[in-house]
Amino acid sequence: MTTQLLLVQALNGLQLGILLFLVAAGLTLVFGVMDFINLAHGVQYMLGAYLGASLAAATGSFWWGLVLALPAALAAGLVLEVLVFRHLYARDHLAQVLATFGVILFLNEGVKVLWGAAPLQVAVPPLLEGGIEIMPGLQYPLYRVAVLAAGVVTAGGLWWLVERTRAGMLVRAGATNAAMVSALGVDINRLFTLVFAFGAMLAGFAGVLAGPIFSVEPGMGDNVLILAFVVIVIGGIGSIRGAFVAALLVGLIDILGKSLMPDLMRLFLDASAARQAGAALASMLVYVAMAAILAFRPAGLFPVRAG
Amino acid sequence: MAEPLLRLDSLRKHYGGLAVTDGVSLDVLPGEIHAVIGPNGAGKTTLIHEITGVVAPDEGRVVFAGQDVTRFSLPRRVRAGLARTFQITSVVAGFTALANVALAVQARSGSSFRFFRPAATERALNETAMQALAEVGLADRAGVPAGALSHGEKRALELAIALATQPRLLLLDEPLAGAGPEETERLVALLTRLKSAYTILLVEHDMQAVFALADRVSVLVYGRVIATGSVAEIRSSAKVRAAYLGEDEA
Amino acid sequence: MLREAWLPLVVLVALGVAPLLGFGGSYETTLMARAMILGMAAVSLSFLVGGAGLVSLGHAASVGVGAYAVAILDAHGVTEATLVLPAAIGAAALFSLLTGAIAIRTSGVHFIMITLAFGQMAFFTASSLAAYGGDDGYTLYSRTELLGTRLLENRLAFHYICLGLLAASWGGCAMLLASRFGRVLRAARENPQRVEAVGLAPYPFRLLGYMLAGAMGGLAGVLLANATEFVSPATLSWQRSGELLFMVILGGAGRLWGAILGALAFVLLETWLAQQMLHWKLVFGPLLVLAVIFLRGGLSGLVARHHG
Amino acid sequence: MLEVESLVAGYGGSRVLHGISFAVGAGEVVTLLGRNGMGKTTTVRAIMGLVTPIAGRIAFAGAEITGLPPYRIAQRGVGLVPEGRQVFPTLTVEENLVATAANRAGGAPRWTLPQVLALFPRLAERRRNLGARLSGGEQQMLAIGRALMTNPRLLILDEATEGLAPIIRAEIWAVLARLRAEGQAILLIDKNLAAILRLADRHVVIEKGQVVWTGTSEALSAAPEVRDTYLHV
Amino acid sequence: MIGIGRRGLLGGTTALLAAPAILHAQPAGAVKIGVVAVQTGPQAALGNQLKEGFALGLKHLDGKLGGLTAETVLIDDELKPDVAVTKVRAALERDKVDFIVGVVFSNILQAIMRPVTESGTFLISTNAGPSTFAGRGCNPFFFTTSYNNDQVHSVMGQAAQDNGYRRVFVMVPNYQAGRDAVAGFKSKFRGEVVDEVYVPLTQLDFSAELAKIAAARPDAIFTFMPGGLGVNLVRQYRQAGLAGIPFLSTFTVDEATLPAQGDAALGFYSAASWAPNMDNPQNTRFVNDYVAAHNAVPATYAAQAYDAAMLLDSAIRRVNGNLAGKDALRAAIRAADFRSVRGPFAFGVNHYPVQDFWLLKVGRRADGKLETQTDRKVFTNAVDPWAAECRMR
Repeated sequence: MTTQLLLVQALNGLQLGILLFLVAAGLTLVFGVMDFINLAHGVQYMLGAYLGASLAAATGSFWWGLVLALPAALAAGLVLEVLVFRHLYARDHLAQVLATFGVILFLNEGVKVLWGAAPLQVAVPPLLEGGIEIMPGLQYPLYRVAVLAAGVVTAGGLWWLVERTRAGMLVRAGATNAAMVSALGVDINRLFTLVFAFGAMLAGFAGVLAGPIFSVEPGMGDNVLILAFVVIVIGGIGSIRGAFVAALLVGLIDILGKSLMPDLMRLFLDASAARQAGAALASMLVYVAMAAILAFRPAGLFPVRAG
Repeated sequence: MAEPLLRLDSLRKHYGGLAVTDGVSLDVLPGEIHAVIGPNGAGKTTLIHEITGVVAPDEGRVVFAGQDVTRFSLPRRVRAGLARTFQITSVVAGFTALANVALAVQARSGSSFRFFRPAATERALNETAMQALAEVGLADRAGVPAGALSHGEKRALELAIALATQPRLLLLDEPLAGAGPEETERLVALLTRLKSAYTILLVEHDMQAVFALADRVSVLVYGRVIATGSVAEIRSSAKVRAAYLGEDEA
Repeated sequence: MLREAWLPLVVLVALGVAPLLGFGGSYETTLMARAMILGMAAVSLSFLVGGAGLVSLGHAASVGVGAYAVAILDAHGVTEATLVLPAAIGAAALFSLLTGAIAIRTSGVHFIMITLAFGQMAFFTASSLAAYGGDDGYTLYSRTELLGTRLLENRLAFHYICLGLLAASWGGCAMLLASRFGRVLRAARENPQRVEAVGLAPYPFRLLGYMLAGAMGGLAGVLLANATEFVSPATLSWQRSGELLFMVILGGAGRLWGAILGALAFVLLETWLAQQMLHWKLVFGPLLVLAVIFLRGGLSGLVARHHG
Repeated sequence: MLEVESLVAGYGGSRVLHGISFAVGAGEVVTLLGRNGMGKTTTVRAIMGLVTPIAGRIAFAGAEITGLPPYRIAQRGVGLVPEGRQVFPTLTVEENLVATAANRAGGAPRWTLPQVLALFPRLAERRRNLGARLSGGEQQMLAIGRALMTNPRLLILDEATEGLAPIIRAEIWAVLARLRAEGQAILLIDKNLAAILRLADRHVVIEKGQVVWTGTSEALSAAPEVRDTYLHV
Repeated sequence: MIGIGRRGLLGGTTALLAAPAILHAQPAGAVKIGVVAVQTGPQAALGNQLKEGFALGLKHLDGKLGGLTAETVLIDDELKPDVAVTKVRAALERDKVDFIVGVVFSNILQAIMRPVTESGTFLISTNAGPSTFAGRGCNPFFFTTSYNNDQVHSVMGQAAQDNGYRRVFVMVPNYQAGRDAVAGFKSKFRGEVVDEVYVPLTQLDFSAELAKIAAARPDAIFTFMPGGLGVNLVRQYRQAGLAGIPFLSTFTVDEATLPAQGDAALGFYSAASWAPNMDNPQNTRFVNDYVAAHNAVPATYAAQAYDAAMLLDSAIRRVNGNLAGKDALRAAIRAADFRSVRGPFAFGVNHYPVQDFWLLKVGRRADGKLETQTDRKVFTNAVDPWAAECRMR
């Protein structure tokens, strides 16, 4: 493998990582601040993709679709919060896992009833068509550059929001000592609801961005959800910084594993077996990484609550 | 002087820049009740953690019955004969009082890796457990779920559990915390009865109780033992009064 | 305990006489076998969740390991139960022991996630077993034989074997929980600090409990493979682990027999709803949510409340 | 300003307070005294709504606040410096001060960031440090500053100087004296009798969840038996 | 009773003994069909095509099969083998269906094969055609109106060979069907396979693989990416500017995925025994009515299911509605006396079709919709490679 190819693969890893970060950020906020496991976060990503796709189709513009889908995703998050999640904050993680599992079933089926089972098409907006040749014969699509940029900007914005604004301070304070925040006069429940809706919107945003690259179909959030969970567990639950680092790590491990593992296995096995075994090993590499990290750092790389 | 049962040898523990225990040395002699008192933030909790193995000291040793136990885990120390109670009552709320004590009996006597016989019907376990309950005056409450006991009864139950591990030393972490006046009275009476049979290290805020029970008292302030002596010696110590009432600034 | 467990006993008896009362067709027995086998897996999971406080989101993996042991031996011509059973149960136990040794070092959410991770690893491993069908799954050449007889091929015999093993796993888990070993497990679930303070470290107890539950899951896997005569990675998926957890909670995690009710209710509800409408998950999903929010003690709690 | 009447409260099944009554007037400094474990902190937690009272009544600024959620009580103008300080460990000093800042007393805000930093110069030096990285004394200053930043009508301090070095204690006593001079109402828990006698108007002594003595500083100074029975070693 | 040996049954020799006479509960002059079509998850789109194709066939037959009033029972296999087995058993025992028709995915077919055929019910697969049941595992109660999967891949191998490609890059999902695809392709392609890449079935992002393809600079790529995988790949392939490298695929671009792939798929190749633009009267009627009813172009899933309806109609007509005589019924089905939408159609000894295979290319219909269109015929009257191993005669 050439150095150039390796660099391209690293870029691809970062790209996947950024997208994972967008989904994981909301998840880790909700998990960290409210101690709430939201398996339904993946379907919120899916909902974003569907809303973006159908609003883009209705308005004839990807951009209008994006702009309109964000408040719609936020509203959907609020509705779910009020109808379901609010009743689960005081319950144990097990109850949360199961109830949100029910929400997954409902929404996956729901989008199928509304939009049909066939995947939807979302065209790349004309502004971002074409690409940059990064190695002979291979274009890096402009749209992916834009997604990468949007991800980095969002990460930056999120960092600013969490680190520099009062709302962010309250969120961080609430993550470590909710009772004290409340005793200083802040309605912590309202804060939680906002965080929740915001997380849903972030997931929806990721979904809209994913539309032109990935197939928009029922259940599209399930795999993403599991990877996002891996990300936030590796990163340390509740830590935005941890989610960012872990998302890039998972993206890189996944992509580099897929491109290197078959070659690596060829050292031990014949070509065909190596390719298959390598591919199988590559697909579980992120889980191996998570198990290894948890075995040595049970609270993840950047634990939020000390001790 | 008799060989001490528990010897703390210059225990030091730092958190950040703060020395929480700053060279604590202390001897507990066989048969005595040794009380440790001190204002909040003096380092009592950390000291208890160091004695029980929850926290490892940065420096110093814990010697129990002639054995260096500084690096032992809590279960191993308990098996060596160092039983403890907790500042916030710690019982298995879903178990009956009897089962709580029987758990300690089975831990002490014989293997817990037995899979077939219902533990609740093992007479040997239950009889020993009943004795411990009787010792703390809970015999008639044996069948009540621990969660349904009153606060004082839970305290007594915790004592019974500790006794059932056949300890050589009882470490009592604020046994009177949260007890009402009558409960305090009953618990003090109970501890007075136990006094003759056990060596006890008592950490307690209730001065009346401490003075009624203790043979010797050590005063911990800012992570150091500033005085050790009889009740009378401690009561009359100007240093101690200053530490408690801040009269150094008067 | 048995006094309030009248309902599961009635259920077991009903399952016992059902084939004699006109429910002996292959459809009914298939459905009941599925419910009983998932019930076994759920009981062993309930032993972990309600007994030891270990909420595993990877329990389907041990079921799958047992099922795949049957498939792999079958592919090599070994179908004798006296060989298959120890191998399958042993494999599931070993899998649980190895993964548990790492997983039990963590707790809470991290335990849920790490068991999920191990489950996913098992899933991907099964998907890559090309010789045994890979992702397509593997069709058994024949059901497991018992001492050379094709006993399991007989619909009724298989029904009663499943029923017997379901009852046995309930009894076995109940016995374990009541024993000295189980007492330590239960105490450590509620108050690990207390267990340490009487001189016992919870870790080895939890690990052994995890292994035993895995072994029981493996046994369920053997039956599942025989019931469908087919094994596929779907058996190990995290969604299946989620379903098992749901059966436990639906039945009530506080009582072992709740898992039996939960599994039965789950399978019957799912089947019935799917017959009523195409988009049955639109109803099933909200039902799950409502059950979690309002049915706190699960079905068994409901029964116990009305009875007590 | 604050009226506590026959307050009964506790945790789980056990009761800690068995009918506590006292009041704090506008501009008044009142202390809660008593040995550890007698119910002082529980009283404070019940006033703040962090513990739901079992019985009794709490009123603040003329309105009943019994059973309200903590944030509503704080919003009416109660500022808490809790036991154990409880600064937010992952926030910087400045963020700790700013995050929950408000103007609850009405009128022009008395306490803004520059003013609090001027009050505690050490905090100004460490304004970019994380809460977790501060010494105990600095954390206490931060907790007081954080409460002041809400511009409270009543400031509650649970263990104002406990476990702090003498020089820090002196600084905190000076600050409290200044607050008193400015007319700030304060409910105070501390064990430093000498300092308390100088600072406070009235004292409430609690023993086993009940008020056993109330009086002015002069009265307390003149009653050594109260000190010996309820406060001393 | 002790059941009979399974191994013997799979060998296809003693199966007839296993067929108990089923007493039909329904009124005379009626026939009941169980249609197995996945309705759950993303793959439901394929199940829908299958279901609608069969329904359209019935409609064209006025709701009758060989003169008997037809009733269908829809079975959603949920893509879970154990669920499929339970539900199919329900259809057989409780609903007493006479035929089982459908099945998109091979793993579901594998799971239900035994319960269906052992009950003496004919199973007509309209899509899944695994090798397992084509050779030694052929079964007297099993027919398929599709093809043997391997054949489709080998069509692409032959086409690549015919086009003179020397270096081909191969990429498939890492599961059995993927490996079969590679084997099928290689069975006809004689040039160099520069790399074989296996991706997980849950793959979303192909950027790593696309970079490898660009680096390898092959003459063409061969891939098999069913469903959502194919949607992702086709779009990302186009976006990466790789469309200059011919895109040879099987089950990757078809009418079920084209609406989501859009123009990105234009000019990409596929292989099948049928295409919507085939010019024969029955196909024209089928495609036009399907488009009119669903505003979507039918894919092979629908076409083969449509053919299954026609096949059953012809067979039942041949036995005069007597469904109890299994041997006669089998012979009637085997005769395949109907006009297939793909033109010439016959069954081989293993009950798999003997038919022509085409190279297809994605193009645009007059109404602007995308479809696969015949490019050239690659095989004529092809018999699948396993047929010789089948011992049925």
